[in-house]
Amino acid sequence: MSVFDYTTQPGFDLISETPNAGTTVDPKEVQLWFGPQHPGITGNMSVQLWLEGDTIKRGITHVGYLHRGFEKLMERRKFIQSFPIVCRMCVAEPDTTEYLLASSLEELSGLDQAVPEKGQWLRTLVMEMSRLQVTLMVMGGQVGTMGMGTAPNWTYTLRDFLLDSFEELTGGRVYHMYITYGGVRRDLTPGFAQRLEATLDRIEERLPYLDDLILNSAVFQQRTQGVSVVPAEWADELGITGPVLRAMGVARDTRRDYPYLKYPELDFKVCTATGSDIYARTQVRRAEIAESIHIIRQILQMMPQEGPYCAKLPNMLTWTIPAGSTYVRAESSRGEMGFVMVTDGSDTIRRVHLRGPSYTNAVTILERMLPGMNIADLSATMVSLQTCPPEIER
Amino acid sequence: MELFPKIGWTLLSLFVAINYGFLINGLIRKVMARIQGRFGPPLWQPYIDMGKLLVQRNSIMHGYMHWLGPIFRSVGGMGVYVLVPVVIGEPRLAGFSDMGDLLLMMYFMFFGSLGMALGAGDAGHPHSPIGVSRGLSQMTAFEMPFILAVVALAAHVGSFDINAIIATQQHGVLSWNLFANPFASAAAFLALLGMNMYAPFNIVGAPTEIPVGPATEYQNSYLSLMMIGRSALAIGKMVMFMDLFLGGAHSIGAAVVKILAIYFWSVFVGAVFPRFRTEQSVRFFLRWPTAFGVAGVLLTQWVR
Amino acid sequence: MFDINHGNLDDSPDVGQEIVRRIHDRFGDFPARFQKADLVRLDVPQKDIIPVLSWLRTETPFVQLTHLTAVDWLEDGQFELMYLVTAPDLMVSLHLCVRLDRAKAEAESVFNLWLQAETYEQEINEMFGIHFPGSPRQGVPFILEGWRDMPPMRRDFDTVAYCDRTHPVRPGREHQDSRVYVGRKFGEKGYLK
Amino acid sequence: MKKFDPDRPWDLTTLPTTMAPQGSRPHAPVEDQCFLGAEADIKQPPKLQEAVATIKNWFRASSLNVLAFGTGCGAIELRPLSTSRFDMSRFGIPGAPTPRQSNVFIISGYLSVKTLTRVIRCYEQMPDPKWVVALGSCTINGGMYWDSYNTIKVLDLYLPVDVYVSGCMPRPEALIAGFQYLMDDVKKGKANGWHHYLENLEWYRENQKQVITDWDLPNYNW
Repeated sequence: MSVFDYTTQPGFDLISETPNAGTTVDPKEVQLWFGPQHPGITGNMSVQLWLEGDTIKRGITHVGYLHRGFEKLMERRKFIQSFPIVCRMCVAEPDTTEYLLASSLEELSGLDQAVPEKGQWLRTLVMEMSRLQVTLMVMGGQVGTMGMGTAPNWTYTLRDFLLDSFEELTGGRVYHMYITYGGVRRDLTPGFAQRLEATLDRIEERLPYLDDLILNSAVFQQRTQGVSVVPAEWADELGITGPVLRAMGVARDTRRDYPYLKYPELDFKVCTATGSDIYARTQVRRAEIAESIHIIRQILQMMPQEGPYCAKLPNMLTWTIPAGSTYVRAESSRGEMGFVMVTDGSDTIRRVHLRGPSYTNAVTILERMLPGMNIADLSATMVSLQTCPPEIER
Repeated sequence: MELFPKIGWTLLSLFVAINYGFLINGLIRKVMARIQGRFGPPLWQPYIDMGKLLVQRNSIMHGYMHWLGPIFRSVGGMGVYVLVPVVIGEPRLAGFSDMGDLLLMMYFMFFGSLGMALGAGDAGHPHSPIGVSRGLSQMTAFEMPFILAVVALAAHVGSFDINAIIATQQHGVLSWNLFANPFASAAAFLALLGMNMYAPFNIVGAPTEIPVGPATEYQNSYLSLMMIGRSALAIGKMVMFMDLFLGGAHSIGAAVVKILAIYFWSVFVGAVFPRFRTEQSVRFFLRWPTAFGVAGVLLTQWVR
Repeated sequence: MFDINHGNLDDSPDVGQEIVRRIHDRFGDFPARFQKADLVRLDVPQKDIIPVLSWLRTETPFVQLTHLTAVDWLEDGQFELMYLVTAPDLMVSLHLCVRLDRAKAEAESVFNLWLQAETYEQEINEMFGIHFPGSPRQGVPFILEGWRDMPPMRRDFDTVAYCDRTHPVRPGREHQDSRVYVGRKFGEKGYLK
Repeated sequence: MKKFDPDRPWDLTTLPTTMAPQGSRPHAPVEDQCFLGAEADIKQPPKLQEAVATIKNWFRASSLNVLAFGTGCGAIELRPLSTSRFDMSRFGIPGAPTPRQSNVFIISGYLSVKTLTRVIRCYEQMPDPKWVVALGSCTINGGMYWDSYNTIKVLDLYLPVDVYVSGCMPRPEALIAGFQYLMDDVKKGKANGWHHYLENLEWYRENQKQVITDWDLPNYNW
């Protein structure tokens, strides 16, 4: 089969560029593309809208602007070569995908017990820092979509101090490539704990002001309470996880339900809120910032200072992994992220698939929430659902 | 004063006012940046922007009505400015305030926005009509308390003539309408938040919803004209508020300071709030500010 | 939730063992592999997959479809569909794997059971060319636009050849294919088939 | 329109020498619809013209509005760049929400074919003169996506690039440095990729149509 043509495939006649094709177009409706070139869109995606005045009648999500074919590329690369590209799957939060790749490969090669104690602690530290920085970014972005520039400027700067810590630990600001097979790539630098502690203090010091600007602001409350409610019965049907689920009052968290790394030894609570609207999701994120800071402080205290941080690795050029399949999961800032990993005994991955929470959030949930929504709330809704396009299309 | 020298002085005053508007614009960007923890652009950045807009090419035109929109807008702004007396007892800076009254000024304020709406509607981009409808509904809402406040002051004086209203405020600070009629002032200053279109009332050009709203399709030279019109309108409005509520100004220095103070009232409010949706801002203006305006009118009657 | 024959699933000490036993009782002896405390893999024949999934969805706590994806086993001439069904309250997942004939790549849709399967099936249809009759948006481009070649995630789609054909590269850039490079540098020892 | 004159490199309206063949099209249809600011046929003494061009270019370089279009993963560093840590508005580089009001297009990383269509559309809607800053290794030669079927490898085959910023991903400081190069080039009148694009529109179109299979864009997007 050299050239694949859709027209020969069954179901070709179902192709329609517009939903409800064949129905007559309402002359009152205006068609509007929200994105990809739009300051209010999250990343590079677009929502095609049919508007009547300010009210959205219906809409479809279009993704695929960021598709690089990671899953195909990783099938072509040796295992160790997959590590540099896997972190590009989710731009804002690269450590989760790094961990997922490392841990799924370790599990399939039967070496998951070989990861040293300190390596596990460092992995936990990096993952939690990563969650913290994304949650800070989203907190600011949430109110930024509603036209306030002050809070995003503050939170982005706080996040930037965290990125400095990442840079010190891993050498990279955004893409860390830190978690590798068997452990992590580098040890802590001397004095890292104190500097990270100072950054955490700085964040904590600014949090009350952020509360006043965001959660306690009367305008923000009016804008968000009761807006974009995700019905509770969608939770199971659509497989919702993360802050969107916890804003419904359901205390489910991958870190606690499917314990991994050092999370069982840490003391943290699962933050929930009620209402399932944008305000509730912001409340959950606000609580998670404090919780993440608490977790990072614990990690810094409980982490062993000495010891190896990476297991002895096989020769990366001749390394093969026996055939098998698995699914590993981790809690990202958006919800449960998982890797389906299939190997076939050769030196490359047979198939890898990233299961991300944005997949349902951005397409299934968003499209079903659009009818009746005010166009002013669309951007805020997308941020509150944390629709992250690079994770949807990979 | 003779007509032609008067025209000359008014044009000169308008030129200075537009420049002052540019500087205030630069200062606002700087102050906003400092509130947000940034360094901010240089004070003269609006001038550079203006120069750049004039030397860029325009690549598209949507018909003459579209082109006339910014002109209407600038004419509206300049019309407001030439009708307000800037410094008391200085005929060279009084403009044509003896020839028009508050009603004409409010006509010019409407005129600019309506002309802009007409022009923007021609652009053909969906963002423009959405922004226009948002802007007009919000404008209708904030005009309500503002008109009530103006009516309260005019009823107190018995005239819509702005010079007469200034004249009643020349008996010390407490005779300023800000203190003499606090209800009307509250209504008018809340309406000013909507007029200046800073958050929470910047729904018209909300970048994350309908990027720049009515002005979506406007390009370089159109934008520069709109910048000029906006400066003139802003200074005209501030001078009008100064004359109505802060007792006018006896010198240019006092005028500069009072204009700045009135302007920054809305800037500081805008720095700490997200924006309302259209129906929320309409509801806001029709609730407390309107009640204040009615109370202001009643207060005037009671004082009489 | 409550099964008359077996009692409540929540009470059993090992949910994975228990649910596999019930599936075996009800549908047949599918090979099962207990991989982790929270993951059981079941290889289900194609005719049984929809009954198993509907039973799981409607009568057990396995109510969430966590993901749906496909693997191309080119050597066997088969596709494999992997459904991960999760019981969020019991914290156990079932990995249900189905082999399809590669020549007649068609599978039944689970859109009626889970709304979100619509997107997964749309993507698999685009990326693998597996058709799900009855699922909405089959054949509607999801990620790719104007794609005229074979579905890119199939194993026989050669992405390097496609790039050479379609995307010009800057003069001077060499292809560093890992296998070729390792083979050149380390000889046959480093070159693994 | 004038041909490139090496004696007058300050003039933005003359042609640079880069990789595309020259003169495949005499001029793109700017003159038909250019409403204001067409300066082609104004007769002025060269000295004065040079001085005017210098002033114009200074204005252009000091106020660069960046189009808000995060085309790739480099977009995540644009927010830190515009917020308080690396405040780029102090150089007169604010963001612009629509293509009509922007001057600089930051291509923040790899371009998938689907995005390339939108990027071309937005680029052509921007008013002249306009500049393109390309971020990341993947815009230069494909980077780590050299074998990806869905991303283009060499950006300047499809769009005229004025400044490349290498790295994956480039730090905000690197982007600021790139902007300073761009400002210098604009001030000297050397950054005229936009004009090159108009001159060689057919060549660019040919390249673009090679990867965009279902071409449905108009001849030129106004």
